[in-house]
Amino acid sequence: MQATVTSNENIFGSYFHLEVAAKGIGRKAGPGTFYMLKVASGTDPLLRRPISLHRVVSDDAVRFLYKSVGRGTNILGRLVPGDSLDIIGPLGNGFKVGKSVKLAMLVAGGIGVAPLLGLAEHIMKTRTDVTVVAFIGGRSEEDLLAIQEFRELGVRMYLCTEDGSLARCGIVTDTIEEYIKRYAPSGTKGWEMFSCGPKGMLRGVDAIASMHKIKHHASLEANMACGVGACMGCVVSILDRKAGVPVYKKVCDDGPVFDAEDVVW
Amino acid sequence: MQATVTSNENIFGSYFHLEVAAKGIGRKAGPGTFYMLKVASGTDPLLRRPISLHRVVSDDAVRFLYKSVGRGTNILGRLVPGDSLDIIGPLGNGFKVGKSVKLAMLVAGGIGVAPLLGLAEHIMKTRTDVTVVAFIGGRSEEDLLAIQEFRELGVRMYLCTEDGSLARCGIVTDTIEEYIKRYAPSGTKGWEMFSCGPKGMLRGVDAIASMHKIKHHASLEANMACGVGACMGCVVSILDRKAGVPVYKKVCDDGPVFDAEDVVW
Amino acid sequence: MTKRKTTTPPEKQVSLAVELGPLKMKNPVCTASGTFGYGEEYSRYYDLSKLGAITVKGLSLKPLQGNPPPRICETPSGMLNAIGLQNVGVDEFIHKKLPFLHRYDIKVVANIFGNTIEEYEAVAARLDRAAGVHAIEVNISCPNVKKGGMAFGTDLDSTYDVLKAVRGATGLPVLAKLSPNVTDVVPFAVKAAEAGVDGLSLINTLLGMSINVKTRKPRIANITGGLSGPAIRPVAIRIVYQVHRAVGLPILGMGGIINSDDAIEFILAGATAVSVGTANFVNPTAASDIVDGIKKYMIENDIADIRQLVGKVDIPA
Amino acid sequence: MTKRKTTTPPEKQVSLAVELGPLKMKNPVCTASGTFGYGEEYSRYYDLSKLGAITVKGLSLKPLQGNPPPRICETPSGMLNAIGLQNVGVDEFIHKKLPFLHRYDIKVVANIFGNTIEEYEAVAARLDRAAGVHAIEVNISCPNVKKGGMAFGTDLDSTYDVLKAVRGATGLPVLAKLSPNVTDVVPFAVKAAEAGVDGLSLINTLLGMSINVKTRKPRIANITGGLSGPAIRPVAIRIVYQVHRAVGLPILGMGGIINSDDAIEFILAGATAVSVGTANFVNPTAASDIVDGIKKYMIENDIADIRQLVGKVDIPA
Ligand SMILES: Cc1cc2nc3c(=O)[nH]c(=O)nc-3n(C[C@H](O)[C@H](O)[C@H](O)COP(=O)(O)OP(=O)(O)OC[C@H]3O[C@@H](n4cnc5c(N)ncnc54)[C@H](O)[C@@H]3O)c2cc1C
Ligand SMILES: Cc1cc2nc3c(=O)[nH]c(=O)nc-3n(C[C@H](O)[C@H](O)[C@H](O)COP(=O)(O)OP(=O)(O)OC[C@H]3O[C@@H](n4cnc5c(N)ncnc54)[C@H](O)[C@@H]3O)c2cc1C
Ligand SMILES: Cc1cc2nc3c(=O)[nH]c(=O)nc-3n(C[C@H](O)[C@H](O)[C@H](O)COP(=O)(O)O)c2cc1C
Ligand SMILES: Cc1cc2nc3c(=O)[nH]c(=O)nc-3n(C[C@H](O)[C@H](O)[C@H](O)COP(=O)(O)O)c2cc1C
Ligand code: FES
Ligand code: FES
Repeated sequence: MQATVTSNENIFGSYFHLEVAAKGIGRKAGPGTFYMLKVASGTDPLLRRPISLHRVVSDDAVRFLYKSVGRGTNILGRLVPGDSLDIIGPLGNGFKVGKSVKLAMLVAGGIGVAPLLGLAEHIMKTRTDVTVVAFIGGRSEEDLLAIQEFRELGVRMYLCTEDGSLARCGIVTDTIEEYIKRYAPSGTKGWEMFSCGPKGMLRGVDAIASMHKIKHHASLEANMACGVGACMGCVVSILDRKAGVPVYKKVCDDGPVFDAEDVVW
Repeated sequence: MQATVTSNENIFGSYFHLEVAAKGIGRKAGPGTFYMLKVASGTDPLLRRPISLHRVVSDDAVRFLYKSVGRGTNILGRLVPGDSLDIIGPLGNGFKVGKSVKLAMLVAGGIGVAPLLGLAEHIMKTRTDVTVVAFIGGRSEEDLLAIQEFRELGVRMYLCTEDGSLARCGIVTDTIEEYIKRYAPSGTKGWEMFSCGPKGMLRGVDAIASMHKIKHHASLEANMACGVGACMGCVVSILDRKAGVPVYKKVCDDGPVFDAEDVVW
Repeated sequence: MTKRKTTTPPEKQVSLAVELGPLKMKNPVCTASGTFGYGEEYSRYYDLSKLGAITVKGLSLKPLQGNPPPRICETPSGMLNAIGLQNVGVDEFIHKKLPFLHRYDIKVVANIFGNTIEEYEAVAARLDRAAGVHAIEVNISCPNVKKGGMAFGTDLDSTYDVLKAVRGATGLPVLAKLSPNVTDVVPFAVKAAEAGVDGLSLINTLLGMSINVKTRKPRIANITGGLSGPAIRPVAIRIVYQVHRAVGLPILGMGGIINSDDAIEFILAGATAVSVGTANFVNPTAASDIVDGIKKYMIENDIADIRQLVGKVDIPA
Repeated sequence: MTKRKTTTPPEKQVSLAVELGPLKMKNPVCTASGTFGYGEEYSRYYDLSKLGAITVKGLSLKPLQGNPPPRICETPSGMLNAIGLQNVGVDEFIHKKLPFLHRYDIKVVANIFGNTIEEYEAVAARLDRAAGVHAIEVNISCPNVKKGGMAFGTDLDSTYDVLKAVRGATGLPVLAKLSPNVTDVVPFAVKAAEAGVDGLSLINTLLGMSINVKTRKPRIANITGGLSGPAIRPVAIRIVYQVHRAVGLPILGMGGIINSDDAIEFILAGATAVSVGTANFVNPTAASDIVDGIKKYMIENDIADIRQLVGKVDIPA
């Protein structure tokens, strides 16, 4: 569908907020779903780029948070309001917040925070019975994103940076472990983790989740061609519980969110 | 070289004026030379597009007149002031106005008028001994370009449109023949033609020129890859007078202006 | 009796129907194997009945897991893939995937492959009995699997043997999908004709590779992969042209078709019908848009029947 | 004696020198035949001494007119050309074009071709005696001429015979430019090695075609042409990788190199040096920029000697 860029703001460093409008674009967009963006009209770059829903603005507008890291996202960075952008989506399963959840632990590494803000917002709006806490890590001060928005939502945050330039010096697993040490003794029943970030981080988070028997929903990334389940290009190895063997599942279609316990890291 | 777009105006229909600035870009630009423009930064479209010098604005700025006809020129049409544009040139031999010229007959078909305005300007500035007349033809009223500029220069014009929507109904060869019928009886000594336009038109013009023994300089077009004489991609068949046989000459390097008498049409 | 005058001219009627041998399609647009799943994925974007045919992902006798990721990467105006023919297997296809396609007025081409001639034969035989399969496309040109695939397609005798076996196993129209990764496709096309196939699918992907200079690793885990997309179109057009001149079989042309002009380019080169592959990924409605675009081209250029254009590239004497 | 402390570290020294067999180049960047004229054209854009070598337009015994226009057209991320090897002939090259190159501290590779083995031999012999020619690249892979060119390069025996003849006619380093338009380049590389060449140039253009759907005519007069540019890079990388693994000869890699990352991709795949072709048209300073970019990559990645990277793509066990 042809969306119209309503704003594209370089928030700092290589991070941008992009807001687009198109009839119905936000209607069925659940937290953790994503869109495929065609950044240029020619055949180079050829493929669409997957970008997560950051925030639903309205039925007809959504917001993205993206990092300019290569050719495609660099071109995105040059969009100006009024430009037209070819988008498909929302795609993917998104985060599902089960009935029994009491504490939603959102775990973000760097740009991985993108889908988690929308998740927080969604939970706050639809589930007053759930407490949301966010563990946000990044390389440096400027890689801690969406802090202001989480604050406005009233989400309690645990921040850390690898270089110590802001908040705690360390990685996000440290802050989670500390949190657990502090609060788990009174029980982790109803605790679930929702994470997005670099693979190494997700694996580390999952080790903690398993140890403490906390259900962990991880949003994964993969190179994508179609984004709709047709090409089989984006698979990850996931344990098939019934068969007891790993099978290839599609990140675009079966995911991007998987039960982290089943992911063959 | 990286030039900066200072204006890019859709004058009407699919015609645009593009003005760019870069140190020295206009310095050595003779009338009839051209530039190679890289319209997009990626690899598609890959090759540069040749566009003639329309007018020298200053040592550091030139103006183009172009028609949006396909992928590359469509992309050009989207440039806005401040954009950067990768340009090489001026390239090619350009029009040479010999010492003995008394009457310069400029003959343009459609967008072929682009290099001729600069030629008129050049002659008026450097050769007070030469009279300039322009024969300008186009499909329809809106394809008669640069009329205003020629008028400001004080160039006498003979206009025609194929559909009769403006001026005479007919093709440019008709107006030339009429002109010759009227003025040639008092001699065509010192008359030379300078033409640019579709191949069919150039050939028609050349037939008249030969008949009346008027020297005819025609600016030709060809698909180009390099624009600098390295690829041999842009050749046209030109009679080698010494050898008496046609040889392939490069439009970019040996041309784009050729002695029309030698062109193997 | 006086004839009635029509005051407004009726919308021009153009005929898009084509025949790939015995396979009749209402228009020349098909989707390429491996780029359209089993149809369901793109049915959300338009009514599949719009298309002439769809070709489903390559089917093998048993389900296959395919290659480890990363399986794809982008290249200039193209992409590499080494899916490794992950698929549900022919039986599950017939029982779980095929019924969905029954809803549509569309021809279904089942793309097949195997590690041995017997496997090809067995898959073809099962599809022969399945309701709603209209043709079999035999992939002997997949660059991404060790055995089978390209090993068959780059040897003249194996090409003949596989195709002959499949021909014997089914009464359905059989298309041979030949490898472009050979010095000259024509002798393979001749062999395919001798084996009795009804048409040729040209081309499969070119064998390629890409290395990430930061990590110094191949960009896809399989090291090499198949190059598809607009980048390869000039190679595909050349092969379709060469084969069409040399061999009498109808051709299903593919390789880098993005829009209707590209489709017409293939038809002019000699393709009777075309398959849209990588373009589906870029634009989910690509194949449907191409049907519309071909119709428009025909109306604008006064082509009453698309078959008039097949092979009609204007070669100066 | 106390050692002096350096307070600022000296600029890192990196070595870019490479050897293509006996051909020593101060850096691995060369220009591809047919894309750099005879050097003069691009000397306006930078000092040619910056480059490791230049390869000049293919030379034949007699001057050649080449193919009729149109000779080139653009394709997605690439271009087709059918220049048909227009050139001034070997004698005029030696007398009129070569002296210009004497001004530069650069290796000159003369690309040659012929219609017969004898012609190849004769051209090589003349160049052998010319001052300032440092190597001969034997083109047996041009897709744009009827005789010679690809006809030699797609037949194993002819490949051997031509190369052997050239080898016998000159003491200069000889590079064989093989055709990518074959099922498997490796046997050709083996033949070339047997014929005693010093290195391999890979790849020449892929055979392609394009049709203008408005005029329904081929976009180039020769009907088919050679596909070059980024579009073909994945194919070129794959071939360089395959040949490097199989054959001991040093490789001059080319095909779609646009920037220094692309050049390094070829080196990692197994090229000792690289040629920049179509990129010169897009950006006249491309080859020079690539020298700078390689140096930068080496400094950033702590590569002291570019030869350390040759073939060092990291293939997981
Ligand atoms: C489901 C999903 C959601 C995502 N959400 C966001 C988001 O909200 N914000 C954001 O900044 N980024 C997000 N990403 C990552 C984003 O897609 C990549 O950063 C982007 O594709 C890079 O493209 P490029 O052309 O700039 O980089 P290049 O490195 O030039 O891209 C080359 C190719 O690799 C692919 N690629 C490169 N990095 C990635 C990656 N991390 N994941 C998938 N493909 C990649 C590109 O799509 C392209 O095909 C998401 C990825 C996925 C899979
Ligand atoms: C020396 C010279 C000077 C020119 N000056 C002007 C000018 O001042 N104003 C102007 O509007 N046009 C001029 N042209 C024509 C202009 O170059 C083409 O209109 C333009 O290249 C079309 O590109 P496209 O991508 O829009 O069209 P497409 O048709 O999509 O182009 C496809 C390919 O064909 C080439 N091509 C298409 N048409 C032409 C053509 N007429 N001449 C050469 N190559 C072509 C393109 O460069 C491109 O490589 C000139 C051409 C030449 C050779
Ligand atoms: C992701 C992907 C998967 C493919 N899988 C198959 C396959 O299973 N069987 C087959 O015969 N061809 C397969 N192909 C090849 C396509 O059917 C087609 O021949 C090729 O991609 C060229 O067309 P295109 O450039 O339009 O994509 C696949 C191509 C892609 C890109
Ligand atoms: C216009 C043009 C002319 C060429 N002429 C020759 C030639 O004369 N001899 C030759 O061996 N290769 C010739 N080639 C092939 C190139 O040297 C090179 O192998 C090929 O273009 C791939 O590299 P690229 O993609 O960087 O251009 C030519 C290529 C082009 C584009
Ligand atoms: S991206 Fe195509 S199946 Fe997931
Ligand atoms: S465009 Fe390359 S020689 Fe003229």
